[in-house]
Amino acid sequence: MGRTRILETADEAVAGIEDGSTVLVGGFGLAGMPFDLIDALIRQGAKDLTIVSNNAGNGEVGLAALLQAGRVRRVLCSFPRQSDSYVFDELYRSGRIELEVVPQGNLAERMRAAGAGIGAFFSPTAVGTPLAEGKEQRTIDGRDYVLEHPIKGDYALIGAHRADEMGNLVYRKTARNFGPVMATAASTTIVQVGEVVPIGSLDPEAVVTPGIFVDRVVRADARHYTVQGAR
Amino acid sequence: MGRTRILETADEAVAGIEDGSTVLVGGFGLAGMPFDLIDALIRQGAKDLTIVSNNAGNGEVGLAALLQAGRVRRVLCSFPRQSDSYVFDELYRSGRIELEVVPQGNLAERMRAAGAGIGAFFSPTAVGTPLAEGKEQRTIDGRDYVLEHPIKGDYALIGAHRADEMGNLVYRKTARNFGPVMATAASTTIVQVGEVVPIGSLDPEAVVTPGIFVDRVVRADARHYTVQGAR
Amino acid sequence: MVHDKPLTPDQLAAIVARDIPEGAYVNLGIGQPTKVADHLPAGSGVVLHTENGMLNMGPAAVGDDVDPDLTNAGKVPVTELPGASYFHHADSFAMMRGGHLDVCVLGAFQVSATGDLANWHTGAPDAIPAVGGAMDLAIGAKQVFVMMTLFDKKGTAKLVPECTYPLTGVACVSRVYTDVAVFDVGPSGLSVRETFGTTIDELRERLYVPLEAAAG
Amino acid sequence: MVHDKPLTPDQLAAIVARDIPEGAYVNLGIGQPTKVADHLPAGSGVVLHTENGMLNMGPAAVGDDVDPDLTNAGKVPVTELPGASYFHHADSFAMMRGGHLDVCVLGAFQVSATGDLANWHTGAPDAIPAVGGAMDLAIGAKQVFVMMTLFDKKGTAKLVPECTYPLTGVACVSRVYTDVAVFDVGPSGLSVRETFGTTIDELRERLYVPLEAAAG
Repeated sequence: MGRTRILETADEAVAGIEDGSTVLVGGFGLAGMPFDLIDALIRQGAKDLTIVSNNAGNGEVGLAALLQAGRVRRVLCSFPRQSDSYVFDELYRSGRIELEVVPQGNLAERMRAAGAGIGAFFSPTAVGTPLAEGKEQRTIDGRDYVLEHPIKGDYALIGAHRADEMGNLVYRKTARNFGPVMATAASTTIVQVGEVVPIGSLDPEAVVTPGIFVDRVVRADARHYTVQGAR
Repeated sequence: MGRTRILETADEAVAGIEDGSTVLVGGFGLAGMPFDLIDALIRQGAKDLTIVSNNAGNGEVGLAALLQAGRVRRVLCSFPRQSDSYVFDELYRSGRIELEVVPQGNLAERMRAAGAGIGAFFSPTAVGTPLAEGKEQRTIDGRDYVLEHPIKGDYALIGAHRADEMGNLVYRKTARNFGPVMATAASTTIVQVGEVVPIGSLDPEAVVTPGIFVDRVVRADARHYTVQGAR
Repeated sequence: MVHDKPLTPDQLAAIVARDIPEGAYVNLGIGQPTKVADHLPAGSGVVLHTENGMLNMGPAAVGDDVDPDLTNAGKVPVTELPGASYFHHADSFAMMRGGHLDVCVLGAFQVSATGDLANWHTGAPDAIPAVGGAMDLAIGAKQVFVMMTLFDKKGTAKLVPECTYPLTGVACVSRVYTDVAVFDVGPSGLSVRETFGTTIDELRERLYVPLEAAAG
Repeated sequence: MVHDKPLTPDQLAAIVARDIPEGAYVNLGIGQPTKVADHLPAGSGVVLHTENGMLNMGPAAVGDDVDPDLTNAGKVPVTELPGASYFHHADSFAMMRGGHLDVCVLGAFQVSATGDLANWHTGAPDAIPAVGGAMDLAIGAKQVFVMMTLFDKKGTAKLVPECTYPLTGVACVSRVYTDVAVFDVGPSGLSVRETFGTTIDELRERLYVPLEAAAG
């Protein structure tokens, strides 16, 4: 049913990601980060990547490891600087990585727009701040807005709790974060889940990401790192 | 917890709706239509209303009864004409009601924008058609779009399946339709549900409308009318 | 199966069903397109979307299976297949507008040589305008298939140089399935993929649009 | 309780908590504002939002309650209260941007006399810019409360005629809670609601902004 493929290994799941791709990477800090997919992407070797993610890596795992491997040309994120973002910090200060800082809500809404076929939208966030400089502004009904454009991914790598064999997804607690939005915003969405269950096992009322948004699924044990840092 | 009030009667639930209000009314045809709230609104007497709903009433129940009572000045909907929309048809042909036809997806997205604080958005729907006439157009990345503005309600009347005592809502099957969007788009959201359950009874992962969007809840038996008409 | 006569509505539905890729996500418009579901082969893996908020919709409900909370976009009671999911209208139309559906099958009053679609309004001055999801569907899939008779009851062609009825969408139709021929709408114009009981030359005589034979 | 000395951080948190209406939906920013939760009275019915996708967040998790899938916006493990709900980031920020939260409590580097907020960047040229949800929070509630000391360690006022640090939001702050006074930001300027161990006249001497006494 549908066209979601359930794969055996994370390496199969990330096959074909081209150099220069824009990759949306789920997770808020470490919660919901698709560690196995990122590790497989490092092995796969794609380089010159643009990464869209809320943060720019913690410690030396997950996204930080991808950055450390020198595969990332550019990062769009809301909060690169954290107590343990030293890998990113070093790359940035030495001019080896580009950064576009996007307010967290605009980041989510711009990806939502990409997935929803919206050409652009007027957001009240960041009006009058340095992050609105150079952007079109408009007053609508007495309030000021900035025009924001979609962020579309070639690939999304996200983590979820369970998938059924059609690719329907449910998440767990605040690890849901960017996953459902990124799944809609990428041409190819690749998901690692804790469990793959038979079709009919998920409550149709509680499916968060319908399988239409999911191209590849691989099961992987959750790896948890609790890091307390600034957002 | 929160500020949702659980009320005993539909009459209490619709108290205070002013003449001239814009009221978002849930339901797709009859599925999800909040019959008890509409009947109470008829008794309550508010007039000169602007109604936003997908259809303009079926038979002589629900929305059709409100129209028949002469309380509605203007309707925004996607599909007024149905096999059993004779109440609306008669009012429209005799010039006693105004109509703005909005494509169904733009109707949903414009309410979503109202609820999400988006000032306006570029939609590809209706480009080059009579429904885009007079609207601002723009080509973005080679595709044409029409600028659409939010539709905000003073009140939303919607139906849901269950509410907990904080106003968290779940829906049932395709009766979900416009409910979750309208709940976000109105200053005051009033909900009729089949059942009110204690706090903690709903799965936090499966709540569709969080209680923050819900002002008043009343329990009412579902009334079902199966009408087969054109959409 | 070789068809050497104009197709019946059921035969036409079967031809459309044949061309829907395995595992595709598909929205079938109200009316004739609904019939396509009956002709999808077992195991096609096709998943039906209904814009009122559901994926993996099943066949029409009968008897005790009728549930007023479960209808399709035509408000006809339907059923739910395993693996279904429900979502609200903004999410449902975001799914369409965002280009996530593979195929949408629609009826039409007219289709132009460049793929413009007219299917919501006859332009009659006394008609009550009603668009529903027609304009969203027209731009809401990777491929938009139209199903219609090639001529109306008076013999007037519905595949036209330019639509005379009010448009539903511009350059949005990818393929036109009719009772006598199937047309691809491409950047260089219309090409005929197959004919049923007619020939390209006969079609050229009756239509006011340039026609190529499809390559391959 | 009468405070005749500057407030400790905990006393300030208690004052803010006192002013949050019963049943309000509230987002508490990272740092000092988090403390406000500890001072909300039992039965206040206040529901906490965390912008990483949750309503009815509970206190910080300790011991076996720590769940890496359940954190607040500061990425600190927290707990879930009965009646909680989870949602994705676009829905969470739509909830804020759409004005559905009653109160947001934020820290600040500077607040201007017209309610401009600076709390994300010191303007230092070598700083790595990082905004997180600060700009969304600044415009994301019916009322935005700022909590800060009125003066920095060098004695420079943080309530200023115009912010010198890069802005987070324009005219977005409704009230400023400090260790020595609480200020309302209104259309006609700043008014002093209460003072702790100081007087309006003393404040007028140390600040470069016009101050009114609050009415009533």
